Amino acid sequence: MSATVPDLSVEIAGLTLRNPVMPASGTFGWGTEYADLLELSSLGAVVVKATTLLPRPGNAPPRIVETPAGMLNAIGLQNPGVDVVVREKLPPLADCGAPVIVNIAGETVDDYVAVAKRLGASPVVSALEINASCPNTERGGMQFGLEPGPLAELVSAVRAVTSLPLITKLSPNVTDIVPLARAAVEAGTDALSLINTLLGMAIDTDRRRPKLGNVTGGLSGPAIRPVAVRMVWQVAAAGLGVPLIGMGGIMSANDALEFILAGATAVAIGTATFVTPDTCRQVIEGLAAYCVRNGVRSIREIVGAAHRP
Amino acid sequence: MSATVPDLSVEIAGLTLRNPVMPASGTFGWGTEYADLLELSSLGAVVVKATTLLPRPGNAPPRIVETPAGMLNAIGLQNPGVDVVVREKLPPLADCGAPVIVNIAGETVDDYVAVAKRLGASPVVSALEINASCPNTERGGMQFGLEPGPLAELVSAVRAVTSLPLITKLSPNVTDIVPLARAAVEAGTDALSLINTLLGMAIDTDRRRPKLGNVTGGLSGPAIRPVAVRMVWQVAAAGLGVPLIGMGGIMSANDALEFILAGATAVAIGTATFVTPDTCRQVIEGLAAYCVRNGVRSIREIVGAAHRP
Amino acid sequence: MEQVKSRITTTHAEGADCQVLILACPSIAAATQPGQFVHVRVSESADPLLRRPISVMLADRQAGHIRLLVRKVGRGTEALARLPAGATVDLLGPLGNGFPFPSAETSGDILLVAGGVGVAPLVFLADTLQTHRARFRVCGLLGGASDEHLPVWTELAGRCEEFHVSTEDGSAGEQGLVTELLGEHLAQDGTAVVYTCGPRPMMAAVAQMCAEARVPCWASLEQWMGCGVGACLGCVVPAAGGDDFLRVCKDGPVFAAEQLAWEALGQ
Amino acid sequence: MEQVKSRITTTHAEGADCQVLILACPSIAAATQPGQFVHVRVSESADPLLRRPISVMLADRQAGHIRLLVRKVGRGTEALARLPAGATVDLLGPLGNGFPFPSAETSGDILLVAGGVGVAPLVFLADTLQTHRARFRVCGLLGGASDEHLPVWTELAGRCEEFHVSTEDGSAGEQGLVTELLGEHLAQDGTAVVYTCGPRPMMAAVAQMCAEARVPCWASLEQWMGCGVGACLGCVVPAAGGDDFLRVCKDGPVFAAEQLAWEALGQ
Ligand SMILES: Cc1cc2nc3c(=O)[nH]c(=O)nc-3n(C[C@H](O)[C@H](O)[C@H](O)COP(=O)(O)OP(=O)(O)OC[C@H]3O[C@@H](n4cnc5c(N)ncnc54)[C@H](O)[C@@H]3O)c2cc1C
Ligand SMILES: Cc1cc2nc3c(=O)[nH]c(=O)nc-3n(C[C@H](O)[C@H](O)[C@H](O)COP(=O)(O)OP(=O)(O)OC[C@H]3O[C@@H](n4cnc5c(N)ncnc54)[C@H](O)[C@@H]3O)c2cc1C
Ligand SMILES: Cc1cc2nc3c(=O)[nH]c(=O)nc-3n(C[C@H](O)[C@H](O)[C@H](O)COP(=O)(O)O)c2cc1C
Ligand SMILES: Cc1cc2nc3c(=O)[nH]c(=O)nc-3n(C[C@H](O)[C@H](O)[C@H](O)COP(=O)(O)O)c2cc1C
Ligand code: FES
Ligand code: FES
Repeated sequence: MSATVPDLSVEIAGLTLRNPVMPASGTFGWGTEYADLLELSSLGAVVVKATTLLPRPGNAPPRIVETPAGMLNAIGLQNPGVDVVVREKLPPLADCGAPVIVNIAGETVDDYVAVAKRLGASPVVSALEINASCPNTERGGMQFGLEPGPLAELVSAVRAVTSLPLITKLSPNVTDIVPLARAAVEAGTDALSLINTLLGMAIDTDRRRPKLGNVTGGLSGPAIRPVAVRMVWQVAAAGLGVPLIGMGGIMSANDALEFILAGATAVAIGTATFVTPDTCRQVIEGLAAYCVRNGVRSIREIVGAAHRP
Repeated sequence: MSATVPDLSVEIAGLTLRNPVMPASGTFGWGTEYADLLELSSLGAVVVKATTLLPRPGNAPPRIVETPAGMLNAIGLQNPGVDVVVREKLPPLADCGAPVIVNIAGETVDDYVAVAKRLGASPVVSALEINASCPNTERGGMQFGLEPGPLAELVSAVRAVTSLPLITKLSPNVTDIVPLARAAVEAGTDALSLINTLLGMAIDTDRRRPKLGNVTGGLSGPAIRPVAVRMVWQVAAAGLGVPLIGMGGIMSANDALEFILAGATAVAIGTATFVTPDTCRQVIEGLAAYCVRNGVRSIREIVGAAHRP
Repeated sequence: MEQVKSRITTTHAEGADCQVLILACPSIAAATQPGQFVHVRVSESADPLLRRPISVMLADRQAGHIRLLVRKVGRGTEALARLPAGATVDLLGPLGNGFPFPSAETSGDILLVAGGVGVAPLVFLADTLQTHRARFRVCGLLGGASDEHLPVWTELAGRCEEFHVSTEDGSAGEQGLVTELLGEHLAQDGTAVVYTCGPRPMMAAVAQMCAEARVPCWASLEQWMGCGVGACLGCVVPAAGGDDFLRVCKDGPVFAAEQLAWEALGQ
Repeated sequence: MEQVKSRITTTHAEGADCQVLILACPSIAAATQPGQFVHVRVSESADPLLRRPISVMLADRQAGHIRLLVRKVGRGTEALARLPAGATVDLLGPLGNGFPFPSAETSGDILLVAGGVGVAPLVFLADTLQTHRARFRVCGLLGGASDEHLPVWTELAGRCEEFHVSTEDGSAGEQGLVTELLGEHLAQDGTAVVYTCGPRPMMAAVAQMCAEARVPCWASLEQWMGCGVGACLGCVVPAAGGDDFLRVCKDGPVFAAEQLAWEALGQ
């Protein structure tokens, strides 16, 4: 067997990524926090935290609770606002060697539009990811992610003001994800990210109160992987013609392969980075090894392969 | 402190239960499988498997996959049909010393109605639990659990033909569980069970095929507990006036207390029984110990206590 | 059936990828029949969550011990194999139906056809057949990939009147598959009954050869399990003729070959 | 900051519910400052999932060791405390800001006020102050529920010029709270700065007493953590004045008392 290096490159929303592995928004800070432990230029892309128009302090603590094979978070979109993001947070990524994707959130369509416009002016930004799915603020985007109508309106409005590649991140807290995915595609999104966190909560039985300051939070980590794989599978089966970025509980290359085989062109790593900071690197290496082992020349060959009988 | 024995009894749908702990349908067979390991008369109730009008062979294997802190199942409502259930499966429970709750499922409203009628004639049955939420058959009930209209129609129809206490078990695979809970209550259910399993899947990366014979399956176990607690919390907050039976990932008395504090009057133990067959007993003892430790005289005092600031 | 905490008295590596554990659990040792299994908790955490079924390889009723042969194929079996002597293991058992014994009138050869770690329940069966011996001979056939993949073969050999080994690479015994050894044996007359345990494709071949030779065949199946006690219907395999299913944990793990729809069993 | 696999060279129980671990990790030992912590993986399974932050109690740069004092309060700390010598632990560190050293001109008393396991980072601080000593005296005050809840007190005592203990039940030192010892000390003049680590209510009281006495106070905070490196914003505590938040893992764990909204900190 020849030891040809497999081709891991993929295209998402018109961007060519060196490999299909990126961090998940909100788990990788502003991209620099993990730079000691992970070479940014080795990543398919760098995805930074949700950015809103005005600064947001975020929710009252506690913001994190561990749960079985997962965690709840209720950060509440803490961020310094798009002006500071553009001025201070993005410039250090200018030469990071990977495309930079900025996750955007807001309370109204106008908020998103304003953020998208401001980010469009930054040379550092390669793509926008619309966060239509944050469960952790009263009006932080999830309302847009629950019904096709409002979602389409949001995506169209952002689409109208940006020529950047546009990714829409969907909420899993819905009865059927396919109509939402379809609405986003029809409104002009170039790619879909799925999934954001599942809405959950935990109760402190001694204090008899919710553990999180925000009462509910978003469940992430390995616990949710079966739900995430199922949603990627469903959206892939609908054949909407845009690439999918799969995420939710990926800890290893094998987990990432479940998403790719289910139909994801790329994957994102969230909670796993907290546990093992170089998970992205391990996944990239593991995908390459899988390809070599199985004679797969390009990772693109196996996207959605589990749908073929 | 006086060592008064705390009162664990609760009322659900007009039944008085010795304590608020019962097995979850489908994880306790026909009630006799675990009789060597667990005294049935010590349970709040015995809940048996889903019963359909005609015998059902169930889905092709593999039917079970382990996932992080959880499992997927796709049993597919295998059962011998209501006639055999009434003739062979229920009589051994006649003197088990606990109320017997039978879970019912079907493809059409008429199916459910026919099963409910037949079971109403059995002296062994104390209550019916409408399974409007099985994710594992093409037409096994979940379609009823996803929209308030069809759910109300189903519950009303069953309500019309039975005077047995009626519990409706809801699916968590919905955008908002509250309208479904409300629809079931308005249609005459006496209590609500929440939650059934989350729809999930897993892929075998060697074979590049779904691991389950049925492709998708229902996710249960500790992984889903935060989602289940959140749904109980939401329904309790809606104040619909019927008792809730909480379930989803309960492994210990502390887990059960999360549900009770969130608003569940009783709890059911599913997957945990596979791991530790006497989990129900351990939970009952643990609840009693919690009450003693905290000066709670009746468990009913703390139902929903986490809602009080 | 009981749930007990059992102490590991000894543990040692065996062959390329197996471990033999001896566990102190008098009540289970006293009750277990050949072909039955224990359902083992492999961690105290929620991950991995489910118990793992492992056949009892030998039960020493006097000493109150059972012996397990564990092949390391994943996290659960690796965790079990790593446990030191003195550690405690939570067992549920004995479970399943076990092998039916040959009737008192059986004469001729009783063939035990094992593949790899499938040898475990057949060691126990051979051991019991020794004490019940009447007019039959016990003959063991064991196959594996190489001499490193014939765990505890001496335990089986020592309990059989006749014993043959095959390896795919020829590093021990005949080169080839164990089914070739079986073919030779069936070609001579005198096989009364076959008991088999091993990989599914091997057992499917054994079942078919026995059907053709009109020799009764009992196979011990594996399937991923939830409860282990017949309650969850998770561990089924397709029954022959029709679309019914049989529970490996309760109706099995031992089935008469003709009970099963071998063509639908898959890997 | 590095992620390293580190071997436990020794481990021993300490007091009622603590364990002291010595870990071989030369690079972390060389880099860690007093008040910094390591983020420790407590299992290889997904449950428990997250790392646990533990302060470095001492770093021996020559030997390439660090010492941790672990109080068993839940599954993670219990798992850590159970690990035998020779086992490997996955560490991420050093993390956090550490205690600022008193300036060269500082004169008077430097007070270290510790509650229970909060003694750990103060031992390291005292150790370092020994080598930097100028015109100040180091004075340790340690409180606990009973004499069984004063882990490694000799380690602190041996590094202070003056040392006092209080216990709630009077089984060692003065009966009462450590804040009473602090009160006595502040009543005399001459306290230059206070460093404190312990339960939140204790630190809140210390902070308030220092504010009243106009003595600078540095407190080492705890909060449940995700990343430990400042990326997830999960570990925040409310900042003084306004509705901003500070990250314990990156902006802290050591804060000037006046940076924090103590009244909003809760338990
Ligand atoms: C009755 C019985 C008796 C047995 N006796 C023995 C014995 O004596 N000795 C022995 O070593 N083993 C025995 N086994 C097999 C043993 O139970 C398994 O090897 C063990 O459960 C594997 O657990 P693990 O955590 O090590 O592997 P896992 O990590 O759980 O799995 C190993 C492999 O199996 C795959 N897998 C997991 N779930 C499924 C599924 N639902 N469908 C298909 N593939 C799946 C995984 O993807 C992985 O590749 C017996 C099994 C049964 C049913
Ligand atoms: C910077 C820093 C330094 C530390 N240094 C040390 C040290 O040197 N030695 C030491 O022993 N400990 C130290 N700790 C504390 C230590 O990290 C915790 O005790 C440990 O993480 C507990 O883990 P566990 O798995 O044992 O307990 P768990 O089982 O996780 O939890 C124990 C208790 O805390 C509760 N809890 C869990 N999550 C939350 C939440 N989000 N909000 C409120 N309550 C919650 C649980 O319900 C439970 O009652 C330090 C903490 C920090 C932040
Ligand atoms: C602490 C934390 C913060 C997050 N913040 C954001 C965010 O700002 N924007 C967003 O779209 N998703 C956010 N997410 C969701 C993740 O990007 C990801 O969709 C989710 O965690 C599932 O992946 P995982 O299981 O690998 O973590 C956050 C998740 C976590 C755990
Ligand atoms: C193997 C298995 C079979 C099940 N069968 C049924 C069923 O027949 N009817 C039903 O209403 N729920 C069924 N359920 C769902 C459980 O009753 C319960 O709602 C769910 O598993 C969540 O609880 P748990 O996490 O404690 O298992 C089944 C669950 C499992 C794991
Ligand atoms: S494992 Fe539950 S029925 Fe066999
Ligand atoms: S733990 Fe992630 S920011 Fe502090």
